[in-house]
Amino acid sequence: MLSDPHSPALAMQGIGKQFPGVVALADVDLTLTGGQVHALIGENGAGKSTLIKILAGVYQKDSGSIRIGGVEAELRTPRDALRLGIKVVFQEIALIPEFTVAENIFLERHPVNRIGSIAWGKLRADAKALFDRLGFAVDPGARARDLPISTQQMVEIARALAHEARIVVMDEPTSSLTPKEVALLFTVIRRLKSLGIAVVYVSHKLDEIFEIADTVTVLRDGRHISTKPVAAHTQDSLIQDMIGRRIEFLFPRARGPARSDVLLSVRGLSTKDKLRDVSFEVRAGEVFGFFGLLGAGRTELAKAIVGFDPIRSGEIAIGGQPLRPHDTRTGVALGIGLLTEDRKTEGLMLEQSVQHNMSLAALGGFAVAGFVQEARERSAVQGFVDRLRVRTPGLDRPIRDLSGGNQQKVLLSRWLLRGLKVIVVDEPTRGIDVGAKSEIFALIDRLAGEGHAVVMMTSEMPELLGLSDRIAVMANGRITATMPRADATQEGLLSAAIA
Amino acid sequence: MPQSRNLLRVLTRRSEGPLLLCLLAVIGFFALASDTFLSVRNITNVLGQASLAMMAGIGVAIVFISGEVDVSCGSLLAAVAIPLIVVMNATNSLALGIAAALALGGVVGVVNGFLAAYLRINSLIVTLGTLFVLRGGVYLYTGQTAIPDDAGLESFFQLGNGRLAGVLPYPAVAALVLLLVFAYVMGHRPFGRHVFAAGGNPDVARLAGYDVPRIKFAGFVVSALLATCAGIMLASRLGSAVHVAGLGFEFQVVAAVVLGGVSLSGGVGSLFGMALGVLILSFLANGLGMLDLATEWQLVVTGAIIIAAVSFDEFKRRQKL
Amino acid sequence: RADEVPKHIGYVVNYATHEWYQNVIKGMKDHAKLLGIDVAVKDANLDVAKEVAGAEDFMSQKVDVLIITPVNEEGVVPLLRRAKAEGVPVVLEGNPVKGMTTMVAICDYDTGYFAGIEAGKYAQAHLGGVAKVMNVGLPLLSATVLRSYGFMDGIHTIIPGATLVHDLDGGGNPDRSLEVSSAALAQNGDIDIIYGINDSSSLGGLQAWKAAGKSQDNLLVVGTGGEGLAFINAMEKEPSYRIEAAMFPEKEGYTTIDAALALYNHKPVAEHIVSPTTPLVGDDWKKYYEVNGTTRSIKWDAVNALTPPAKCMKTAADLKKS
Amino acid sequence: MASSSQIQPQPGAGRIAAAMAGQPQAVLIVLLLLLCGAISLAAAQFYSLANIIAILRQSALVLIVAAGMTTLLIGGEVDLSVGASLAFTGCVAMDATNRSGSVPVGALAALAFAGAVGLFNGLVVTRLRVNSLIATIATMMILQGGVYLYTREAVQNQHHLAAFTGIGAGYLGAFPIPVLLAAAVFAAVYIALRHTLFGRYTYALGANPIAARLSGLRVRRLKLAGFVITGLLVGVTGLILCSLMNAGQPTAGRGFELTVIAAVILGGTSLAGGRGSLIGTLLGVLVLKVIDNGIIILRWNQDFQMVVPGVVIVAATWLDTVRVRRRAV
Ligand SMILES: Nc1ncnc2c1ncn2[C@@H]1O[C@H](COP(=O)(O)OP(=O)(O)OP(=O)(O)O)[C@@H](O)[C@H]1O
Ligand SMILES: Nc1ncnc2c1ncn2[C@@H]1O[C@H](COP(=O)(O)OP(=O)(O)OP(=O)(O)O)[C@@H](O)[C@H]1O
Ligand SMILES: [Mg+2]
Ligand SMILES: [Mg+2]
Repeated sequence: MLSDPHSPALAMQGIGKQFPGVVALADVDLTLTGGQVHALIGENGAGKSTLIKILAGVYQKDSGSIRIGGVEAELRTPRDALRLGIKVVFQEIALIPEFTVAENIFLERHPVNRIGSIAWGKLRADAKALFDRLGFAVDPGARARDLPISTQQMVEIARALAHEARIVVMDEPTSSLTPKEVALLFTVIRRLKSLGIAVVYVSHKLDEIFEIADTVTVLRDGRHISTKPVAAHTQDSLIQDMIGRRIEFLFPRARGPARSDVLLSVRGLSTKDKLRDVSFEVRAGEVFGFFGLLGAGRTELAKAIVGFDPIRSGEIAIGGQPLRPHDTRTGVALGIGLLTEDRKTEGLMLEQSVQHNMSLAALGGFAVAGFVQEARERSAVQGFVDRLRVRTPGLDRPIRDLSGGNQQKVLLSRWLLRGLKVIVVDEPTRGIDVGAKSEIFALIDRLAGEGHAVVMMTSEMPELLGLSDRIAVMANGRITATMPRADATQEGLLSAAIA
Repeated sequence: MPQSRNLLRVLTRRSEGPLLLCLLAVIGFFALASDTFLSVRNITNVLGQASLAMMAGIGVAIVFISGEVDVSCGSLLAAVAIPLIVVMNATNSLALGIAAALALGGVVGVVNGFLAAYLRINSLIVTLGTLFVLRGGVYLYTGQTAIPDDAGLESFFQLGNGRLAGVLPYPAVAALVLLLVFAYVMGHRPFGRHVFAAGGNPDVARLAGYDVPRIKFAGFVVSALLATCAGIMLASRLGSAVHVAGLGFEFQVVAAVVLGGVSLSGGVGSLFGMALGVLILSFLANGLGMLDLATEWQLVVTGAIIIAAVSFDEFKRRQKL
Repeated sequence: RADEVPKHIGYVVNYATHEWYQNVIKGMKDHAKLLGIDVAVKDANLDVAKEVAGAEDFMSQKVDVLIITPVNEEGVVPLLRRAKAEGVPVVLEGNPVKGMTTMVAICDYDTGYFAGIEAGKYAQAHLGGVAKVMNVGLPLLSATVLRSYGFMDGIHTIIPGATLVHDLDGGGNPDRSLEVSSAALAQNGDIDIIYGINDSSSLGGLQAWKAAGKSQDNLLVVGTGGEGLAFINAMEKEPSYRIEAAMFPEKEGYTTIDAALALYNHKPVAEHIVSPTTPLVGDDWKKYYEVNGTTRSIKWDAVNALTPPAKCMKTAADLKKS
Repeated sequence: MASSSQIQPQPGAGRIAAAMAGQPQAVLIVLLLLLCGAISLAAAQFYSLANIIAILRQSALVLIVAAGMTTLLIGGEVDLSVGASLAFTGCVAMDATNRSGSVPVGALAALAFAGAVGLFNGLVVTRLRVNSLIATIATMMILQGGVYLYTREAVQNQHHLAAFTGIGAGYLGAFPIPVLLAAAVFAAVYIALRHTLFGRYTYALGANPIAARLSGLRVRRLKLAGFVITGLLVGVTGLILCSLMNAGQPTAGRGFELTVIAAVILGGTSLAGGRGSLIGTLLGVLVLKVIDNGIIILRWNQDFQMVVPGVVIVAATWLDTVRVRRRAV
């Protein structure tokens, strides 16, 4: 292929894309240079993923042109994009659940032997070598579905790097990674840069942008707002570009101190797999944060205390009432609910409307003698859509059509609508833009202020430090330290997590 | 020993362990209960009888794994016998007859695959439609009678009725060979893995650059061709194209395939599991017949054992988690 | 010299749960028991592949004689060849097969034919000599097609102007017969005779007539088979159900065992051993059957007194010619 | 917006087509109208009162069970034992009425039996966690065998109660009783699916069982309810069919499950769960039954009763996917 060495690695010009009822992109430009990291940011629903999917051949653009290495490119299918050396890490994790890690890595091209059989040995060895090179510690023989979501995300990243690429696109690659893995990822990205590869980096975490990006393009409402070197931005100017206003406090705190009544008490909790003798109490008005490294057992703890996963021993009490029998129905009835970390498989009903997704847990409250009073349901749902600024063309739209961040808001509203004593949130801001984040933080703050107890599992250290009253650190299924926020430092938390 | 550990993992990961136990239990029980059951003659008989469902089952399992459904095999069994017998009667050539049967089977596979994979019509609907259309077509073409084999070729007779070295029926040999070939393809050729990927997560497969419709299409064609092989064997065993052949065959095959642990939602299953499912049902039918049990009891017992076997399998799988 | 008695007879039946075959098996087992023969039954349940499997299993169990009711007559040709190779004598029941030694069967055409004659007479006496027929048939089997042909031919001997208004496929099932008859009666309700190739078909037709709200005053229903209690019940209670072409399944089973015995002893047997049938009009059934609660028993003397024809007027082979 | 001016609704046919495109059951409605129109033109008997009643009565039998099946499929399960259960239920109903001499007792027996079959299916699926497809194939076998253990031959009507005959063949005013029963079942299930907690939970269950469980839904009990409801509806149909045939027929109901499922999926209900509508099912039943009837009315070879529905099911589903895609783009 003839390509002009002076032309940019990729030039997307005047890209437009419509979905029914939504203009996802209108006249957007994006120009990439080899060896540079180009950040793409914007609110939830701004059109970032849509732009990337056009680049990946998943969606077809309605208008505009794409040139790769100066040559006009036709991207009709993902295969076209792969052939042109475009590798994408998609926002929604995309592994074959039944395949091993190694096989997922080499999905695009299985190594084969002379007679065309898959060379399983080579496959495993190559995967191992790749992980060693990247510094990821993952068993290549493990099945993808058995891995926690953070590991899946790393596998996903490794997959994009397994073959040669000229352009690597990462759509929110760090949304469920812990700081350690983020650091690892950045090392990898720097290596890509040094190889002259152009990188597109999408994230809602602004500090990451400042750390890794060279150039930033901001989208808002599907329109191109600005493209500047990252050095020309401050945090505030970036946010200003993104949401068209300023955010005063990312971690607002309006609530008073926690009260004395214990809403959640967990005593000596152990499960078959991971958890060992976990005990803690959360009071009304308190935000109780959990920190831990990948696989520390936070997700498992969250699932156990709401009654979803079975427990082997221990006592869980909500508002003084024991969670017995140990199931979610009792849990919800006593007033505990979980916002899961895996939105797609454990939260969303993709084909169903925004309204039905949001009202699921609260539906009983809108029913009289078993009949759902839809007018009441609708107005309640509309209330939350307005309050949380959920970007949706309508309440009857299938939730599949919403951007990831907006889906998350709907799922959080599922519990807010229900009204709980204790709300457990596992990675609540995964994939959520700064504006929405501050709204969600304000909400969590208000929930606590209203006397609820909030249990928060998050890998975002700033969130943890900004929002929690107390922080527990988990390692290997045990709580290794509990401390009030005032005593917590990043170093302290990390050292307890490694213990 | 990494090698033996891998083997162990393969054995425990797949769901074949409990199924194998079930099969052994069935065989053990009938060996004790009936003195005619455990003879070479009877066991090879059953293998021959199971071979039809086994051949068709391979194809159905592949389609299931690719995330689609194929229930058209029952009518196909009857339909392919018509070109086979008609051409053979006209030309006195077995090869031409088989070619004609495979041609019809291929066309049906192509139609199923085109409608389901490319036009993206729900495959249950497509193949249910094919099931009806083919059966009706057979009745219309034959005027609801069987077409006898007038050529009387010895090779045609031997195909379904003869035995390799006088022991193993040829249909069983064919089924076994096909099983091994396709188990190899599904486990060790890129195509097989593409099928698993397309069923396991079609979006991912597409993003990985696979032509998912083509993979699914291929599955339907393979399935129809394998059902055609079963149909040819059956035609030889019946010495004619029988219009009522294979009524309800699709139920048997689907039951065996699902019993064998092949998931209806795609991406999961093994051909050996499917084969075990077929064998369990075949030995059960044979053994219950040996016990001289009335049909009604046979149905009741088979139904109960299917439930028991699947819940045992489920239970084992859960324990492992 | 007394006959040698086979120890084991294997019977592969096409559809064991059907009432007709229940009574065939009953006739077989009753007769065999007196002779000290063990009869084992395997059911093909209308599946040709299962039929072959059943016969195969019997051969590996080394039965002395094999009896087969073919699901389809063409489908057992290879089976006969294999049995011959293994030296197992085979008696066929129901349908003739190329290369067979002997078969026990009723004459389906004749059965329909004589019922047709009775129907014609009835129509002359009670329906003003008009015969407009709805045939609830089953094209799937040559035997049932023959019955329908026989019936129309029989009725034509009495009423030459008889017409076949509807020729339906009721699947031999009561519910399907009911459904197709309902549609047919809606299309054209101007009939006065319903003929069913078995009792389920005739009763399905009659129920459709009743469901359409029609009176039975000028209607004649003719059933075939006499396989269970249903026809007796209908003849007792339904004013229009006047004629039944009885086929005596018990007798058929009985005769099959006799044929098996003869084959086993290498005695000469006719290629087609005809089992008797006769039309029953009105209360005639009481001559042949006795009902006790929910079981019926056959009156052997009366049935054995019937003389079957030596040869059928028409067979499946004649169907193919036309 | 250049594109919107291109799809300006044209007057007349274009506008109707555009309106239809937004209607989920558009294809089936058009198909049904076309079928009825074409058959009526060719054979006027089609729209005779007698025939309409015959069609409605046959549709009623299928629709009642299909209503239950729709609920089950939406919840992500399936029941293949309905045909076998139908036959058995008829025998039980007739037997119970014979013994008690009371129609209510017979009806109760039918409902109790079929409901128990549903309960059994439900327990096997929810407690033993057997895939419902295979569990109900097994139940189908057990029932097919069981009915012959229960009765060797058709259970005859020995009670001669007029009320019993009325269930299948009777009228209330101008309407056949089975049709009224079907209408009542349809209305009840329609409301249940659209407007009650049960319905909304069933959709949720089929769409995402984990989310349903996390939201505190009684997942097992919901599934169980789906099976029991389907069972009870089979009971109603069994009773009607038994009355229509005036006997409990162990051979009845062969292939009934396929007809029911074909109608439900023709109506657009997804096999994957979480999606479907009862209106679609109603249309699906009518289309299939009109075809069945039309072939006899037109005096076509009855073998077409297999071919035509096969083609129609595929074609209708294809047209519907095309319609949905066109709207989405
Ligand atoms: N398949 C689709 N059908 C209809 N609308 C869609 C579809 N995909 C995206 N949209 C809409 O297009 C807009 C842009 O969505 P996109 O996913 O590109 O946002 P995003 O910038 O990636 O947001 P996030 O940060 O939440 O991931 C949103 O309003 C979304 O609702
Ligand atoms: N679905 C699953 N099946 C099997 N094992 C699992 C599953 N999910 C998690 N695990 C295992 O349980 C352990 C705890 O994982 P968990 O997800 O609870 O950790 P975590 O602290 O929440 O980590 P993360 O940051 O990844 O969310 C991990 O070692 C993981 O391998
Ligand atoms: Mg996005
Ligand atoms: Mg986690």
